[in-house]
Order: sequence, then structure tokens, then C-alpha cells
Amino acid sequence: MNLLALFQSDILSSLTFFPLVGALILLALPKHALAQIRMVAFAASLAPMIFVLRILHLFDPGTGNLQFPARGTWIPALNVDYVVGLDGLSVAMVLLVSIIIPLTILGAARIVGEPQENKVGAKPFFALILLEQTGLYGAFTALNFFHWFIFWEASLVPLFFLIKLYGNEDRTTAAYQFFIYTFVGSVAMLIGMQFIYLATGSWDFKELAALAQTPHAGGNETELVFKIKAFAATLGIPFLTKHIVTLLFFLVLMGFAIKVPLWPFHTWLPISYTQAPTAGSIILTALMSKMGVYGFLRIVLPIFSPSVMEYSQLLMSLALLTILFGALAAFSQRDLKTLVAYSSVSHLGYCLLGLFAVGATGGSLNDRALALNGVILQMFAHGLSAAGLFYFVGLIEQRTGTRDLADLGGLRKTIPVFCGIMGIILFASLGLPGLAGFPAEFMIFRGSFPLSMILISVAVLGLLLTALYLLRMMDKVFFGPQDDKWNQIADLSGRERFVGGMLAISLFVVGMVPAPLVALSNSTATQLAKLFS
Amino acid sequence: MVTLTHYLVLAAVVFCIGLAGVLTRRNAIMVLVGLEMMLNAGNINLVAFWRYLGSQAMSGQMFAIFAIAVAGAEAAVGLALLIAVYRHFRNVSVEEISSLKG
Amino acid sequence: MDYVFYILAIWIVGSGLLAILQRNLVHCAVALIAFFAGIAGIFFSLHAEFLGAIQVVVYVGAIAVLILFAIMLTRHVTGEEEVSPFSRHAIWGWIASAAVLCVLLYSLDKQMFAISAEPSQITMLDIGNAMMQRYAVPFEVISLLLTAALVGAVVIALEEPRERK
Amino acid sequence: MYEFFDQIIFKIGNVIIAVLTWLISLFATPPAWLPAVVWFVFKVVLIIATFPAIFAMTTWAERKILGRIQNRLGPNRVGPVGLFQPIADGIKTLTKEDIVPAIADKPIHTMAPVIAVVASFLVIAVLPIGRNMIGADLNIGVLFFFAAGSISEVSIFMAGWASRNKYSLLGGMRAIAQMVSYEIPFILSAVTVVMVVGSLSTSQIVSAQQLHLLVEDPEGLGDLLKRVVFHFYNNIGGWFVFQPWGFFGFVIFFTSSLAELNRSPFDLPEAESEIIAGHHTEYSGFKFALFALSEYISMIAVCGLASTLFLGGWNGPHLLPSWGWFFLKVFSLMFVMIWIRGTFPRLRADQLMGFAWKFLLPLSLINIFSAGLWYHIPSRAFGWLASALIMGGAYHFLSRGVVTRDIEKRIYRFA
Amino acid sequence: MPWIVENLWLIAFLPFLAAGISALMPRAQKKASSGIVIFAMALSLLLSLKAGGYLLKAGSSHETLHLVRNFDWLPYGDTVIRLGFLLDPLSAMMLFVVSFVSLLVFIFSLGYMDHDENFTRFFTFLSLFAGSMLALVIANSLLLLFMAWELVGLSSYLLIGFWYQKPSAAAAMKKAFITTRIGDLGFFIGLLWFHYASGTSLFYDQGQGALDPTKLSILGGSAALWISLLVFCGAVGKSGQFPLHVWLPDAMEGPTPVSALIHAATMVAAGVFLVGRMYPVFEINPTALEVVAFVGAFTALFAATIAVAQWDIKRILAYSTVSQLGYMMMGLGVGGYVSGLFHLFTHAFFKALLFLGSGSIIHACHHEQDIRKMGGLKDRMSRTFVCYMIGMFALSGVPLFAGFFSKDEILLDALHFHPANLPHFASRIPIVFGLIGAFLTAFYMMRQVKYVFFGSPRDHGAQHAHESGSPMTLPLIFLALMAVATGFLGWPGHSWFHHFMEPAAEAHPTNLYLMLGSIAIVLIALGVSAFVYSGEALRAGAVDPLEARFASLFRVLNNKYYIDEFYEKTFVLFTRTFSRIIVRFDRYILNGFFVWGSALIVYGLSLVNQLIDEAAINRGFDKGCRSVRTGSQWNRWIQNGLSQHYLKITSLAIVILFLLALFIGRT
Repeated sequence: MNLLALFQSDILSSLTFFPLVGALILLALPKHALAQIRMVAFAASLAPMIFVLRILHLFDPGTGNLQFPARGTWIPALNVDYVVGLDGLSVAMVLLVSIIIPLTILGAARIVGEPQENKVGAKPFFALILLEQTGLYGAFTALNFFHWFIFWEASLVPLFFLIKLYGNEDRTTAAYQFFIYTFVGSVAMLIGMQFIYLATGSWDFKELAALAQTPHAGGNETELVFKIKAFAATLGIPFLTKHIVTLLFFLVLMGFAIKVPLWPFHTWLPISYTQAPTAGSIILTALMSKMGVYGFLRIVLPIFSPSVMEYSQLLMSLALLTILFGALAAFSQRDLKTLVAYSSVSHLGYCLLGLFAVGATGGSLNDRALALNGVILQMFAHGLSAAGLFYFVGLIEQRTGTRDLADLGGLRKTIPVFCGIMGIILFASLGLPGLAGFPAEFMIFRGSFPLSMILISVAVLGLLLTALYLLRMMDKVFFGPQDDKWNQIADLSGRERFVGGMLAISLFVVGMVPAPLVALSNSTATQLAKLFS
Repeated sequence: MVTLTHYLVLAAVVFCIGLAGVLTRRNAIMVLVGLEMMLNAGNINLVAFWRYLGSQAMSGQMFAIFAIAVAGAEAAVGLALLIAVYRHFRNVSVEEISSLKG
Repeated sequence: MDYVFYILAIWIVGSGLLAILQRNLVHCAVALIAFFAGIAGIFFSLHAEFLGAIQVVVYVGAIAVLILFAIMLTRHVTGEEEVSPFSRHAIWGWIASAAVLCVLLYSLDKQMFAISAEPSQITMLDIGNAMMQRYAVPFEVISLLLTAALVGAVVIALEEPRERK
Repeated sequence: MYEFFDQIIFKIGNVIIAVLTWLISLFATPPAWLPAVVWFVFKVVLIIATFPAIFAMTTWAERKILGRIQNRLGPNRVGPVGLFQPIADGIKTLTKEDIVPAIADKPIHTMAPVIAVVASFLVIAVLPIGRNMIGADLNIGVLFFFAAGSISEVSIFMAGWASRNKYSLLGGMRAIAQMVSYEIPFILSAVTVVMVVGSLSTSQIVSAQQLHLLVEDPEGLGDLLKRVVFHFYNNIGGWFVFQPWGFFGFVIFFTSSLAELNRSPFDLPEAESEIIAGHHTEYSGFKFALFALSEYISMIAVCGLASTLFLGGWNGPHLLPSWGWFFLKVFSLMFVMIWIRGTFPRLRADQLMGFAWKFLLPLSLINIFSAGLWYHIPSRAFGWLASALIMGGAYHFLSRGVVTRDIEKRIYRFA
Repeated sequence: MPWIVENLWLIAFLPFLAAGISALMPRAQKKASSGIVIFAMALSLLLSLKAGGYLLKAGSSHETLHLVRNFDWLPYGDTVIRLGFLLDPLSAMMLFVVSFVSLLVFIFSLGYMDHDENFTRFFTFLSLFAGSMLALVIANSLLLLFMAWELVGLSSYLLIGFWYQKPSAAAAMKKAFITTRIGDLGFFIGLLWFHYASGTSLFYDQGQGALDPTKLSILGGSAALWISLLVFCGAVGKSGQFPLHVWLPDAMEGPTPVSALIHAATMVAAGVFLVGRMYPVFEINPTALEVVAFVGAFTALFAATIAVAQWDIKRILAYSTVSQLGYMMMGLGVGGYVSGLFHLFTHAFFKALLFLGSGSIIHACHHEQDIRKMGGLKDRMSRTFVCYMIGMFALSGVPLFAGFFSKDEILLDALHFHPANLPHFASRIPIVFGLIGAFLTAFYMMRQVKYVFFGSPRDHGAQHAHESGSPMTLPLIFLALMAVATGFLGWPGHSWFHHFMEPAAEAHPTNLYLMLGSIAIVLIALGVSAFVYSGEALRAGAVDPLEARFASLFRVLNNKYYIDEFYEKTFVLFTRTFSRIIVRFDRYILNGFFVWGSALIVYGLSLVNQLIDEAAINRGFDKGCRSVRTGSQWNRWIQNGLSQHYLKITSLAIVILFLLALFIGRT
């Protein structure tokens, strides 16, 4: 009776902080009790799934508004509130986090460079992953910039340590480059948002978005622009006063562009992804990069809609370059992980393309909504497939001790099941119909097509390039004659089969029946799309 | 009619008793006892002032609480020191352990 | 009820004097306990019940016991002191403290006799709130201090790990 | 019907008050302080009359139960099933010669039992025995309890030291060390409740353990049933012992209270076989009786506090009067204590200390943390879960540290 | 809605299901796996027949039926993308072809793949292919069609690389996938455009579908042209039309049943099917069909020339397939909707027959594929020989065999090809190319047959060859029957097939001259070829007579006009180089110059800051400390180490100070 109501009260905070509790418990465990550590970590990361299922059950896809809202005053002096809520943009992401992290923990336990063989030990490793989970949940549910920013940065730190402590040979450079580069972006964004706060006195996303939509009385500007300009005028720098909105837009954009990443801000990515431990790579690509895209959806599109419209051609071109250059760069890699890393760059380019296309002129509301839905679905699909790819690449590395494509070959003979499941994930990444990648890419392209025919037609080349490098990888790793030294490597163990199988099944289900997932985000996406038409 | 000054006089007397204890006893433990009594005198003052002057503000009580806490810490460390000193010198007479050379 | 105060005052002064004057250290300690209890009584009479209880817990329950333990650990079990507090070398101590007492009493403003007590209701909740809000910093500092004292005491008296605090 | 007993007690109280009022009214102009003093005296008398009676029956019950556990009969000579044995004992101790050893420190030796009794009676004052039945409803009740309780340490020390007997002294020292050690988890476990309730007042703690779920307008049998269920749930469901922190708090409290009371298995200070009953070796006659009295009164008081803090105090479905529930809980806990005495072997000194410092203390600290977490998590279910997880984990890992290495098998060469 | 339309999806679903079950089976379960797959296929065939039967029964004489079953797939905004299944004559025809040939090939594979260790995997893939192909056929939406299209591409990829340990197979599978994907890019853009322009994803939807006449009109002329051409790109890729034909011959690296099923009978015809499916759109702008016609005609001729100079028995057939697909495209392009599809229909059977026959031969010759190493198999494998000859005659267009009827219809339509916007000679190109192609077809088929079956064995493989078992020969016989029988469905002038496919349209009247001419060309070609490849030429180690006479031309043809090499030197090299440049750019310019450059600048600044700190602040502070220390030496004497002493002094001092303050303050 009342228990349900109690259970429901602020389910999001419970969700967010549960893994943290797990991490704390983990820290209390003895260092060498590997089995217990793994079990506790897995349980703690899986338990939020209960909350997510409950959320999915209660979630009303019909409305684009916020659901499960909770608000508490936090720092009254700064007008900072603790505000959480879910809408169509974030619910899929929360689900994704709840799927990926437990699988990561389950799968990561037996990958090279990780727990057993590292002198730092397994405990911090899992604790960091759980911490990361909290950060991600927080970032995907927070609705106040300040509050959100804390989680945004908090999710950076565990990864820094994951790379630094458990990474591959070149981990120190990678960790620092990763941290500092993304941090620079965060700082830029913080500056921009602080300016807006000073101008409007609000950190709240919803309030800012509302401000950005109310026209200012007696002018053709919106209230937000008016306030920003008025505040900028008090500084007394004419140049600033004139270009302030653009400047802010690009400052905020920069933070997300680095995180996603957008060409040419992507150079931290290959090295970090390559040097990170497998679990780190999985989290980086499947979840962290989604935070950037999510940031675009949550902050840049609603708050800076006029600027997005103004610069959409430029941004789309950059997204196009992200797709094509990422794919091309992946094509000529010898290192498996770097290859997959670049493939991530390229795939995230699709998300950005759909995002920025929304700002272009032409097309109907439905087209924009379709593109945005596609972006969200692509985030989900890429989360699953990229996680799978990194996982399997990690397994290859663990089994053979090398990531060099030239060393490998013909592995399908000894490890057919491995090849089969990895093949499914790889083809999902390639956009094969029936698997998750296809509906997402179709939606993005179909939605953006009327908005910018030429650019999209060029962007479709990305599909070809993707096929090029992924098949090259498949070919080099699994096909052709087999070297004798790989005769003894083991096929997937039960646990690995489970992880890979779960990913493959999820990809398959999403690919065949994307409607439920899309229905979750549709209302919100449509609302968002209305800003641009 | 008991007034504030009653308490202040009491506190002053207690303080001086404590002071006398500190100044006259040679046993370090007793010195410590005297110190505690002096602290208590202070507490009486704090509470009395709180009671008579500003019973809505909590300062008097709060500082008395802090003083008690500090006194507890002081006693713990002091007595631990004494025991350590005793172990070393077999003596806790204040005058005989004045050497800093160890 | 003035007589409560007077009884308590006599009790306190008497037990306080006993505590510093007796030659037997254990007797001193017992007198000290009585002294502390008296102080607690004073607190109760001032309607600072919390403080009174704290006084009992900390002083009677902890510090006095600690002192007893210290006595037992550093002296002969019977606690006899060889030197009387009235020996010749202590004379300057008495003089000094008497002088201080004179100064203190002299300096008390006589006007204060006019001020009378006002009733007030301070609940535990108020104390808690004050501790967590207005006095949060001192509170934290005190807690740090106590922790440090705990660790310090244990380290100093390391051979006896059963020492409290 | 369910408030029947309460009503009776209430009416008796009314009658007494009426009588007192009448007595007071006999004065032409009664002084202002008189009613308060009369009421005060009445309460004191009531407590002083009731609890020693309970003490007497407890000594009988303990001997009887221990007898059953050890497969013997226990007292059975005086009165039916030995029921009058306590009276006989009382008469015996009162009439015995009061022996004070020649070298004993006489004043302290005499003061010790008195202080012990005073301390143990003081704490009874703050226990809410029934609905509106409390000696003194202090807003610092729990703290007062601990404060007054800590005085008994001093009395034991005084007794041990003043006897000038090495067994007594050892017993006293042991008692102090043990009580000081166990006082920390003892108090810390109660802190959780204080923290959650936000008050030190025992009566508020008790009322905080009542739930107030209601059904609207009972109609028909089904609703009546629902109402009965709600009634039971309201009066039982709120007991803190059902929360994970409360459960662990209760266990810690109860365990350390055994040590505080110097009861088995923590009865080293009174270990008859080692140090001949410790600090009261040199006491006989009435002084000894006072010590016994103080011990049993403390036992009742501690059990009372345990039920107040964790078991809902006098709360319970209205099948019994409120004081009935209270004493039911107290007697149950006392029975458990006796039961433990009958079954557990005595601990070694190092085990005793290790258990307090290595296990109970960290566990109670973590328990405070978990209670705080429970309190601040808005979702009760999640809070319960998190608290239970933390406490379960803490228990699991702390208990590893307690297990000492196996003791070598003892070989009896000459037996 | 009739049961069969309601449950049309079952036809495609059953093989998928079988594939799923078979995929989970262990390797050793050969019988169970193949049994399930074949059983599912047989059920699909039955359902296909039932569907065709229903259509025959319900069909009317003057309009084409489109029975659909649609469902919602993806909601977005306030609308929804719908998918569906479609039963019309085109899909019914394809259903029959696909399920029939598939079933026979499955049965053939029982024998052919018997000793392969990955036997179950093979059947899984085959069933996956069959399912997707059937789904492609019944798709009532370009989107669903595209999805199935990609899936057949995947199965083709998997099956070409079935013997993945051969580097050539591994290369071929990749090549096949990527080459067809190039075409698919166009298809994909066309799909996007089509969906956008028509506003619905369905072909037919009770008058609301994109291909329903009412909706069709809203497509503008230029949009229709672009859509047609883009979609045609897909068809070019899949059906191996020039310039994307390069993958199809390489695809022969796969097992022969695969070649027969996928790369001859069904999948490669999907391109033709696609054009047929989208025919209403192609018809809007005549330019679109003209492009189809010319590409088809060129491919038909071009591939036939290459086939003349090949040695590999399967490659010859592969080029022949490319060429025949060109014919079909040409047929569609010149306006012969039915004739193109009819050729598809007949070709499926006889080309499958030829491939399976070659499979039988290869199997018998211990996996030897070079026709120069065969010979004299006529007596050793008589059943195969007869069937193969039937197939050969059907392909060459010998009268009364299936190919004769279908090819003639295409040529007939090409003869009537008179688009208004083209010069006259241009409109003659298809018929001319078609006739030359017919000659070449007959020529190279005869050459092949002579090399394989006649003369004496030129290698020990051929010497020890013997007839294959009945799982392999039975399908051959069935297909041979079909290769004869299907032709009669399109008897000139009274074409049942034509009536079935397009009841409303009128066929061109039969042109007897054209028929006789083509018969003559075929017979001459057969004769010439039989004459050239006889006697000396068939002995071991002999040089091909054509090679001997036209050495340089033969070399060019044998090397397929060096098109692979050309691609290698241009597109592939370009991509590779460009991607390297991108990586260098990333590493040295973006990351090296900008990122690390700015990092170095910051580091330099921090060094400067450190210098300032050390020089100015630290040194000054040190100096101050030192002076304080020296200054404090003097008050050491006051300390004697007795704390009581201090306290005494302090309290007396307080008293003194107080007294002083008292007296001085008073004055």
C-alpha cells in the first residue's frame, strides 16, 4: 500500500547514489577477496536496474515534460537547487548506463591489464567503475547546471584514474591528455554558463530554456538574449556586447564538442581509448561520449536555438568531417583499439549530424523530430555496439597479447563462437538492418535529408567507409590462414558468452523493434524540434 | 534571591582553589586536578552568564560544552603523558621531571 | 529556591578544598568526584540540564576515573602522598592564589547583584541546531581535537593500549 | 476493551490524586510548594517500593531459572516453590553482622554501597513505565540515564579500593576497565535512536515508535479486520528494532549492557572462581545486600532502557496495559540475561577487550553512519536496504577480526 | 483478408527461424540442422505455391492485384513509419523462383557439402539467405526491401567467405560486400528521397501507397529521375552491372551451391527485381529507363566478351550471369517489363542448373575448376552431361529451350525501342548489342562444354571422375525439366506469363524475322565454336585456338579488361593514401601542433612563474625568518622548565598589573 509510494519517493536520487553505497561497501572488503569484490560490485551495479525498470514502468511516454521531478534547495546564495527529473532525452541514457555498467563489471574481470595482473588491485578498479556509474546517473538526471556540472566533472575523475592506474603501456600521457583536454572544454562551458547565470540569475535548464523561448517585450529578441546583452553592456566592451551570444554559444559548444568529440577536437580520444583498460574504453565510448551528445540535447539546443540555426551549416560540415575523417582514420590503423576508437568518432558524428541538422532550414517538424529521435536511438545503439566492440577487442588482446592487426589472422578457426558474436556486434556497428545501428542511422539520415540534401548525401559515404574499415578488421583478425601460435587460444567462456550474448541480443531487439525505445523519447524530441520550425 | 554575582563569586572561589591546587601540589596528577577545577570555574561563569544575560543565544552553553570537550581531551593527553613520564622516571613529581634533556 | 544554591556552593567549595588538600590521592579523587557532581548540580540549578548531564558523564564517568587510574598506575596502591601541600615551598603558591582571589572578588562589579534570572526553555533540539549551524566550525574543530587527543593519548601511552582516550 | 487496564490504572491514579488533594485541602492555606512536594514524594515512594519488590522476585526467578538450566530445583524450601526465599534472604542479610576489615579505608568502604544504590535508583526516574507514567520527564532523559549510570563505576572502584584486599582491588580495576570500554558502544548504540528521533527525551523516543497509519470510517467486517491489522502494525511496526540499524543497535546495546552490569559472560570483575566475587568480597550483611540491590535494579533499568529505545517502550497492541507491555519486555530481556548466564562460559580478559574495541566499537560507529544514511535517504525502502547492506557488510567483515586463532587443545596430564 | 496474405510473413519467417535454430546447434548435429532447414524451406515453398495459387484464382484479366498486409513499425513526431508485406504477380513469381531453387540447392548441398566440418553453419547461412531473399521479395516498402537487401548482402558475404581460410575467399567476401555497398549508398539516398518525396514508406496501401497511381503523380519529373537513378545504383551493385560487376566473378570463391543459388539464380536477380518493383517510378521520366537500357546492353555485351576468354568453369558461368543480367536490365530498360522479368524467371532455373552441374563436375574432379584440366566427362558423368547440355542450350537460346523464348522477347522489345529524345542509332544500340551478345553466349557455352565433356581427360582428377550421388543429380534433373518447361509459359503471341504479370498491357506482336535471325546467330555460333574447339585444341597442354590467333586481345579479355587493376590503382589507392594523410594530420598537426603546442606554452608560462616565486617571494621570506630567530635569543634565560613556576609568575604578574591598572586608571 504505502510502501509503493515510499519506494517511489525520489527514485532518481536513490538510483543515482546506490552505486556509491556499493563502492563504499566495496572499500570495506578485504583486498584479496576477489570473488566477493566482483560479486559485490556486480550486484551494486545491477541493483539500479530495479529502479530503472520501475521508472520505465511508471514513465509516461505521452508527455514530453519532466517526470519524477524532485527538488531541494542546495546553495540558496547561488540559486543552486538540487533538481532531478527524467524526460525522453535521458530515460534511454539511464537505461543504457544500467545495462552497460553491470556488463562491464561482469566482463572486465578477466581482461588483460586489469585486476589480477595489476598491482593496484581489483578493489579500486571496481569502486571507480561504480563511482563512474553514480556520476553518469547524476549527469543524466540533473536539471540544474551547477548540480549537473558536478556530476559531469565527477564522472571525469574515475576515468582518469582508471586510465592512469590500469591503462596500457602509454597510460600516463593518455590520462593526462584526456583529463586536461576535456577539462579545458568543461572550463570553457563553465565560463559560458556562468555568464548566463550572472545575466539571468538562474542555473536551471528548464528556466533557461523557457527564457530562451519567451520573446522580449518590444523587440524581436528573446528574453534570454536580451538579458545577456543587457548584462554584457554593463561590462562596457563594445565588441563583447555585440557578439556576446555567439561567444557564449561557442564557449558552451566547446565543452560538449570536446566531450563527444567533434572534429577537430577529437585528438584526445584515440589515445585515451587505446590506452584505457577495456572497461575504461567501454565506459568512455558507450557512456561518456553520450554525455556530450546529451549535453547538446539538454543545453545547447533549447538554450541556444537561434545560434544553432545560424551556424547549423558550419556545424553540420564539422560533423560531416567527423564522420568521414574518423572513418578514414580508422581505415588505416594497425592497432585494433585505435581502430575501434576512431570508429567511435565516426559514429558519434552521425549523432552530431542529426543534432545540427535540426537547426537547418527546410523540412517539416516531423523530419526534425525523426532526426532527434534518431540521435537518441543512435546514442543507445552505439553505446551497445561500441561497448561490445571494445569488449571483444579487449578479449582478443587478452588472449593473444597483441592488438596489432598484422599479427592476427584466421582466428575464426579456433574461436568460432567468439567470431560469431563479435561479428553480430560488428555488423550492428556497421548499420546492418535488423540490428540496432540501422534504424538509428536511417532515422538520422531520413530526418536530416530534407534539411540538407547535399550534406546528407555526402554523409552517407560514411556508411561505406564504415564497412571498409570494419570488414578490414574482421578480415585481418578472423579470416585468412591461421598462424599456428593461435592454435591454443580459448573460445568464449560462459561469462564472456553471457556478456557478449546480452549485448548482441539487446542490439537485435532494438534493431527489430525500435518502436518502444523511440516512443520513450518521441514526445520530448518533438517538443525540442518545435523550437526550430 | 540568587543573582549572577553569587555565581561569579562562587566561580572565582573555585578558580582560586584550583589555582592553589596547581601551585602547591608537587604531584603532577594533582596539578591536573587543579587545572580541571579551574576549567570548571570557567564553565560556571559561562553558564551563569548564559542564564542571566542571553538565554536565547546559545553561546554560553555551547562554549561550556566545548570547554568540557577540551578538558576531556586535555585530561586524556595529560594523564597519558604522565604515565609515559612515570614509566620513564618512575616519578611524577613536577620538580623532579623538569629536565628537558630526557 | 536560594538554599539549593547555597547548599551547592558549600558543597562545592568544601569538596574542592578537600580535593586539593588531602594527602591521600585517592581521597582527593573521591572528593574531586563530589566536586564535579556539585558543579553538575549548579548546572541543573541554572536549568542547563544537558550541560549538567554532560558534566556528570564526562567528569565523573570519564575524567575522574581516568585520574583514579592514573593514580593507581603511578603511585602505590594506597595512594599516600609523602609531601604535604602545606610544606614550606608551597607558600608562594598560596600567596599567589589568595592574591588572585582578592583581585577577582574586588573586580566583580557590585551592580550585577541587581540582575535577576529569567526563565528560558532551551531544548536539546536548539543545542543540536546551534551546534550544526552557527557553531559548526568550532564543533568540527573540537571533534578533530578529540580525535587527535585520542590518537595522541594512545600513542603516548602505547604500552597500555587499554587506556581510555 | 483494549484500554481497560490502562483505564483502571488511570482511575487508581485519579483516586490517589483525589485523596492527596483532599489531604492537602485539609490545610487552611496550603503553601504553594506543597502539592508538588507531595506528588514528588508519592512518586519516589512508589519507585522505591516497587522496584525492590521486583528485585526480590528477580533473585528468586534467577535462581529458579538457573536451577532449571542446570537440571536442579533451585529454591524450594521457603514458601510455595520457594517463593518466600527472597524474604528470608532479606531478613538474613539485615540481621547479619556488619564487618569492616581493619585496614580498610573506612569512610570510602561505607560510602561505596550507598553510592551504588543511589546511582541505580536515579536512572529509574527517567524510564517511561507506561502511558504518562514516568518519574521525571527530562528532556535529556537518555543522557541522564547514562550520566547517572556512570556513577556506579565509581562506587565499584571505591568498594574495590577501600577494601584493601587484592582480590577486591583487582575486581574493581577489572570492573572499571570493562565498564569504561563497554560504555562507549553502549552509549553509541543508543545515539542512533537519539539521532533518528531528534530528542533525548525517553517519552518522545517512545512516542516516536508509534506509527499513525489510519483507515477511514471502518465499515463491515473486512474493514474491522483491516483496522485490527493496522492497529497491530501501528503499535509494533514502528519499533526501531525492525530497522537494520535498530536491530544492530539493539544487539550492541544489549551485549554491552551485559558487560556494564558485570553479568555473565562478562562477569570477570565478579568471577567467583578467580577473584572471589571481586569488589564485594569484603562486604557482608546489609552492605552486601545493597550491592546486590543496586546490581539488580541496574539490570531492570538497563532492560527498561533497551525496551524504551528499541522495542517501542510501552507500545504494543492494546491487549495489555501499557505498563504491562513495558514490564513484559523488561522481564523478557531479563530472562534472556539469566538464560545467557546459564549457558555462556566466561570470556578471557583479552577477548573481552578485543570484543569491545575491535568489534563493538567500530560496529556501533558504522551503525551510527547507517542510521544517518537511513534517516537522510528519502526512499524508505532504499534506506532500509542500504542500511541493511552496510550493517550486514560491516558485521561480516568485523566479525572476521574477532575470531582469534584456534586455541590449542589442552592436554590433561594428571587427570 | 485472405489467410495467405495475412500470413505472408511466414514464408520469410520460417527460414529465419530455421536459421536461428540451426545456428544454436553444435557442429555435430548435421542431420538435424539440415533437416530443419530443408523442412522449413519446403514449407515456404508450399506457402509460396499457395500464394501464387491464390493470386491465380483471384486475378482478373485487366488489372494487377496488389494484396497487402501492413503494420506500424516506428512512430515519430505525430506520424509513423509503416512496413508491410505485399502479394502481387511480381512477388508471387519471385517467391516461386526463390523457394523452388532454394529447396533444390539445399538438397544438392546435402551431397556437396557432406564432408565439410562447418556443415551446419553452411545450412544456417543458406537458410538465413533464403529468409532474407523471401523477405525482400514480399516487402511492401522500400525500407523493408532495403533491410532485406542488406541482409541478403550479408548472407552472400558470409557464404562467399565460407572457406575463409583461403585468402582469396577472404578477399572476395570483402570485395563483394563493399562493392555492392557502393551501389547501396545510392540506393539508400534514393530510399531517403523516395520516402521524403512520397511521404509514405509503403508501395501499395489501398490507393495510398507510394506506387499507387494517385500518389505517384506527386513525384515530380526530376525527383523521379533522381530517385530512379539512385535506386538503380543499388541494382547495379547487386546485379553486377558495369561498372560494379567486379565482385561477382570473384564471388565464385564460395561453395558452388552458393554460386548457383545466390550468384546466379536469386540474389543477383534482386537488382532486376528492384527495378521491376520500382518500375512505375522509372516510367515517369523516360531518361531513367534509357540509362537502365544502356547500362544493361553494355553489360550484356561486355561480360560476354570476357566470358569467352576465361578458364575457370565457374567464372565463365559468372560472366555469363553478368551478361544475362545485363540482358534483363536491357529488357526492362527498353520498356519490356514482362520480358525482362521473364528472362529472370527462366534464367534462374537454367543458370542454377548450370551451376549445380558445374558443382557436380567440380565435386567429381576433386575440386578442380580449370576447364583445361577436365575433358572427356561425357561418358563418365552421363546424367550430369545431359542436364548440363539442356542448361547450355537453354542459355544459348536454342529453340524450344527456355532461354530462347525469354531472350527473344527481350530482343523483340529492344527492336521496338524508339525513345523520342534519342537519335536513331542510339536506339539501335540495345538490339545490336543484344544480338552480338547472343552470338558470344552460344560461342562460349559451346567452348566450355567442349572443354569439359569432350575429348579425353587432361588430368588425373578428370580421369577418376564418376557420377555424383542422387542428392546432387536429382536437383539437376528437376532443374533441367524446368529449363525446358518454363519457356513454354511465354510462348510468343500467347504468353501466359505476360498475362499473369501484366494483364492490362498488350505485348508486341511476334516478329518472325527477328526470331529466325536470332536462331541463325545462335546456331552459327554453336557451330563455329564446336568447330574451333575440337580435335587438337582439346588435347592436354594445347593453347586455346583463340589465344593462338588473337594473343593480345585474348590477354586483355582474360584479364577482364584490367578493370580490377584499374580500380586498385585509382579508388583503392586514393582511399588508402587519403586515410593515411588524415591520420598524419590528426597526429602531427591537430594533436601535435595545436594540442601539444598549447600545452608547451602553458608549461613555459608555469616555469616563468616558478622563477618569480623562488627569486622574489621565497628568498625574502627566508631572510625575515632568520632575523626573527637571532632576535629571540635574549629571552631564553627566563625559562627554567618548571611550569608551576611560570604559573606563579603569571598570576602574580596579573595581580600586579591589575593593581597598576587600578591605581593608574584612577588617576
